[in-house]
Amino acid sequence: MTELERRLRALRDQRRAFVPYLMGGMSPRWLDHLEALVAAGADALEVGLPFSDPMMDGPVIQEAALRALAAGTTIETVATGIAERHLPVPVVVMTYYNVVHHLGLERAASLLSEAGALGTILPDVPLEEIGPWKDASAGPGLATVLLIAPSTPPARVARVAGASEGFVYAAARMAVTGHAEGTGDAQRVVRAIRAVTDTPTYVGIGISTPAHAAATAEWCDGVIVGSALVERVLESDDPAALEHAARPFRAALD
Amino acid sequence: MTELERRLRALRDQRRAFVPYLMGGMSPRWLDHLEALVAAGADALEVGLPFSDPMMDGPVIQEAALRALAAGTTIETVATGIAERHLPVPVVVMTYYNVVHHLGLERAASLLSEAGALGTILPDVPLEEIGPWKDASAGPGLATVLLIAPSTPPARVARVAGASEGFVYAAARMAVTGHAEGTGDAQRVVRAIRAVTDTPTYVGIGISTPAHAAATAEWCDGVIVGSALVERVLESDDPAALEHAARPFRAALD
Amino acid sequence: MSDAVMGRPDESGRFGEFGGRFVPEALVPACLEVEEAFVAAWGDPAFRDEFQRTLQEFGGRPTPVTPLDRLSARLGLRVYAKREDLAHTGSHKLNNVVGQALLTRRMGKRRIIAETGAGQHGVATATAAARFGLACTVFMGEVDTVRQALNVFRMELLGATVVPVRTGSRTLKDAVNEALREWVTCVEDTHYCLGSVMGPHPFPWMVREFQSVIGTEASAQMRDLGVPAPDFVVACVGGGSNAAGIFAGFADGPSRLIGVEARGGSAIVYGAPGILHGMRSLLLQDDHGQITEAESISAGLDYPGIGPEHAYLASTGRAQYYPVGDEEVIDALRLLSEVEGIIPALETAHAIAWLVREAGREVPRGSSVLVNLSGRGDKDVAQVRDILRGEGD
Amino acid sequence: MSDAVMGRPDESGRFGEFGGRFVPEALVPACLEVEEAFVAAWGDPAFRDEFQRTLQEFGGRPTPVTPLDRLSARLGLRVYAKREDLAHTGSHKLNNVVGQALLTRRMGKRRIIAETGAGQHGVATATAAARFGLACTVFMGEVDTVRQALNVFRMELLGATVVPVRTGSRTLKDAVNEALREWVTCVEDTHYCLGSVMGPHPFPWMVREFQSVIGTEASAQMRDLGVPAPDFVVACVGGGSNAAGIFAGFADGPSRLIGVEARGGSAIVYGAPGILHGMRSLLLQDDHGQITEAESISAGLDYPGIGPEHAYLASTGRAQYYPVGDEEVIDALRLLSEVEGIIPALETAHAIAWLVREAGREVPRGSSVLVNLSGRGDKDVAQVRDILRGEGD
Ligand SMILES: Cc1ncc(COP(=O)(O)O)c(C=O)c1O
Ligand SMILES: Cc1ncc(COP(=O)(O)O)c(C=O)c1O
Repeated sequence: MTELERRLRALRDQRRAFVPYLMGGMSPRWLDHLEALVAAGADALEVGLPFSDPMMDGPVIQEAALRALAAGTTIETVATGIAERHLPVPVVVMTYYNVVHHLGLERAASLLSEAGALGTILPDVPLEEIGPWKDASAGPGLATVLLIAPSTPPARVARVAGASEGFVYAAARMAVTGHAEGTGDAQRVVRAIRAVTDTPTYVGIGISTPAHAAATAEWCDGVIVGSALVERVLESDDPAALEHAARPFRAALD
Repeated sequence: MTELERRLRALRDQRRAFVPYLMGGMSPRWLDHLEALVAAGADALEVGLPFSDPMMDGPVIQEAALRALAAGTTIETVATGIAERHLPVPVVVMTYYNVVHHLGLERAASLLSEAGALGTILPDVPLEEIGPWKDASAGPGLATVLLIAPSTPPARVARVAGASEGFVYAAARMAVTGHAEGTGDAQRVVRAIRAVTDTPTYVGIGISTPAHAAATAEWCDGVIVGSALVERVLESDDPAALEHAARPFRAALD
Repeated sequence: MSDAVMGRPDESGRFGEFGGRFVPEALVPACLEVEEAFVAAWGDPAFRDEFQRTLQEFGGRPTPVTPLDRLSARLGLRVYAKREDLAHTGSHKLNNVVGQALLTRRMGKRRIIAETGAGQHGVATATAAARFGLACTVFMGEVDTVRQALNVFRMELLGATVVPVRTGSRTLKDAVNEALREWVTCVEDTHYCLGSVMGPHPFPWMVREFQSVIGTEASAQMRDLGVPAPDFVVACVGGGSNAAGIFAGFADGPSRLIGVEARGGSAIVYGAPGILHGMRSLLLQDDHGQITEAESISAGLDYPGIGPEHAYLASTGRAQYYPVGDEEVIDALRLLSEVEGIIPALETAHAIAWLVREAGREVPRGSSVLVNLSGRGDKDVAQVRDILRGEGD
Repeated sequence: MSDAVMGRPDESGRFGEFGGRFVPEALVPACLEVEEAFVAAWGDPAFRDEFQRTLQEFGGRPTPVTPLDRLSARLGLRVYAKREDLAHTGSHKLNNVVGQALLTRRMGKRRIIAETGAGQHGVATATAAARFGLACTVFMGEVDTVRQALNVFRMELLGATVVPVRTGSRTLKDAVNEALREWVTCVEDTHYCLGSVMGPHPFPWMVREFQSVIGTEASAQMRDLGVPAPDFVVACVGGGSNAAGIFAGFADGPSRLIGVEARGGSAIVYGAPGILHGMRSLLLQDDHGQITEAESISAGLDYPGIGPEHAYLASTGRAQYYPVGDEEVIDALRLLSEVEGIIPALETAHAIAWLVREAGREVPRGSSVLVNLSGRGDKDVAQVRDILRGEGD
């Protein structure tokens, strides 16, 4: 079992996990923003590495990626940043395959692990293609988180959930990241996952309000909140404002 | 023999014929212009009836036709005009087939004849198609003048020249009406015509200066001068100016 | 005239009382030369072979016949389209110019001239000239050179010289006048490649013969489709070459032949007999025999006359001709685009428009109809857009 | 992989080390569904029949092979052109969209979406959608919707909705991203009709199979012309679908296969292995694995990647890939227009440009060469004019 999963299982016994997402390098103070999220009660952090062609992301996170790239963000700058801050909660890095592929899978996995990250999410790499990355991550002990979508058929849910490390990422809807109304198909997806694994199962994609997070957390182990918080950072560079925006999510989950 | 031919044969015994061309209706004073040409020594007048699509004419006579049409010129207005002036020299009307065809061949031939015209030239009607017009013209005694071109083969020259009434129109060059340098193929054409007929043979198309007219008249019975004089009228509405421009042609031929 | 409905014209080049050869004496020998060369060539299997082979290898023939199932369902008819839009350069115009370019070479001439309105015939002529290494000059009304600037450039790319015609109405009919004027000066080494079944004999006949490949193919294709004699054969008519080409394959059978003219250029309906551009035919003209300007949304139908054989077919009743208005035409263009994925030329859309209007009226439900899809609409897309946005003519 | 040089990819959708299926989990079932449906359809004679029949009746196939005698004389070669410019909508793109539209219907879906750069694939997709009564949405970079405004209108005429993409560089690669994002939300009733031999498995293979009609036809036609195995088979490469289509007919023989890329978009020469748009292939990218923008005079080659099978063919040496520059391309476009009467698409002109440059060098005098004339230049004429007048990019 990966370190990430161990920590998240332990967390499950205490409370519903609140996992905010932020794009690394999207603002000069992005590390302060991460700390603000911790201060607001984040149980883990999902940190994005920007990619030029983020095909699973909606307009908000695309914009964050553009800003990060324009500011010269690379896998190295992000790794250095999180390494320096010694963040007190698990960090999971989210990026697209080409970013780690270009550096070399082994090198990328070591780099992230050495920076203190405990897991990764590569949304454009499905089960069938994840082998090489998992292999590269095994040595440094990085968990490879896989997604399950509302369209994933039952037999496949078992295989993907079984292969997911750290937690299982249940996509709430057939959509890219961004705002959405309602809870989508999330409950059905989570039920299918729970039927085949007891790995912690977090729901993400389109969770945009504390109320929405609370309703979702009724039947899963945690929620991932991305665009709703990233949007705050796009609007204001003040970490206090982000903390203020994140707190209600924490509260809603407790 | 037509009246036109009788008169032109008689003329031949005296001098080289000078036959200026003017577009009927091209200026409000076009009848005065015709009289100015007579005053300048014209032996016969070629009077155009404007047609919208004058395919044998160059830019100068096209412009004259446009002005005439814009001024409301029709076959009737031209007929009325020349009838009123009782011009002292033979008048030959030049137009395109559609103008007389539309009115009706018989009616058109009578109209022109009654107005005093002695002949017609229809440059878009070759020998093979001239029959109906010749038939219509026979009653009123209108001569039908045919053209012979540098491209007309010898055997055909005989047939066309034989069918031409009044005079034979020898085209000096393979071109539409308008300015040109040199005497073109005129001499060869005239020689071919003379070999088969003794109908008076006039050369036209591109005769633009008195010197040019004089050189041409060395070996034919007369010259037709169109664009060079029409241009004068386009420039100035003063009949005296036209007379002044026409006189040198007369002088050059005597 | 020969016995067939669309046979050879008589000695004088007449179809009934229409046709003939009304050209300046200077051009008579050239017309005779063309006639003689064409008669010999058309009777020469080697020429026919090269003509066919060029149309196939270079021109993309045979063009298919496409059953238009979705349009048929809309109209309650069985509609088929002969796809001249798929011929090289985008319309039936290529058939004719390939024939005339080959003839030019056969006559030992090295240059062709042509008139063009919208530019389709000009582009086709420049294309054939390029392919056969002939020099090429195209006359185009100045108004049209502005309206169709891209086609001017296309001709230039193909190596042709485009001469803007600044006389008269500065459109197609003036371009014909100017081409004829030019031809007078250069008949020796130059052939005038007329673009439709018009002009002096032998052009109306010769162009129809070159275009009859459309009807010959279509007739065999309709037989294969189980409809050897469609109830209607419909084509748009400017000069009338695409119509003549497809009619030729069905004239001796029972199909009703329908020519569709632009309302503002309908020489059959609104014209009178007259002489223009070397032929006796029906022409739009005023009370004094002056030719009037045609007016149509489609440059290719903006011609005040019609080929003499059509005037004849109309006079005998073997073919019928109907006008359609600009609005119907735009609607038809949109309809065909949307339900069949074929954007037709504005000219072609006239034929469709008639069919749409007459489905269930002149054309009884259930009828089989072959439409000649004379050309593609790419050249017209900008114009149609402007019209639909209310910026159009 | 199967034994044939251009055979079926392996189970994971790989050609050697290239290909695969790198898509969000949400799209995996849809890709599997497409794969399954395609395998079944491609093995079903009824589907093959309808595919072939549609390409013939509607699309104008077979397109001819034209011997280019005058170009051959210029270059000292024997050059033949496979005339995809004569296919309906003006390029080879139709072959693929007809196949995918039929597959869409077979899968019981009612809508297709597509990306487009210059608009050729968008117009082709909108065309097939209209023909088969499918709803259609096309994603197009905002920059391209302005540059190619007429193609936007053309798609709209055909009943499609065009969505301007305002992300990233606002060109083709962003249109692909956006189409993929859209597909996630509507896989249930919508098929994503990808426009080249790229994307996740089975697209590179499926699109090549649909396009292989080019090579199959050309191979038979070259046999008839007495040149069963031309020394060279040359095609331009954007994503690589027209090249794959013609290579497929000659890959198992001795012909040298040549792909020609735009210098500014040459993923084979200047790219590195990477993952984009669902595939592992060669990609233009910076030191950090960020995809860089391709730059080319021709919108259709403005793509930073290349189909994975080409990356594979390059790696094995079975095909070679060369870049050409924009100036050579313009010169080649003019040359072909002037000496053969065929105005090629700017994309296609890349293939000609390479041939002109390498005649007597890489391509020995006397060689026989088959060029895939992937599309016609009408869409590019305005741009070429502006460039020649010095107003261009
Ligand atoms: C597509 C198309 N159809 C029809 C015509 C009209 O010519 P015709 O009546 O000679 O077929 C034209 C003329 O430009 C044309 O481009
Ligand atoms: C005419 C033409 N050729 C080639 C291409 C490049 O695509 P591919 O490499 O898939 O053939 C395009 C793309 O738009 C095109 O329009």
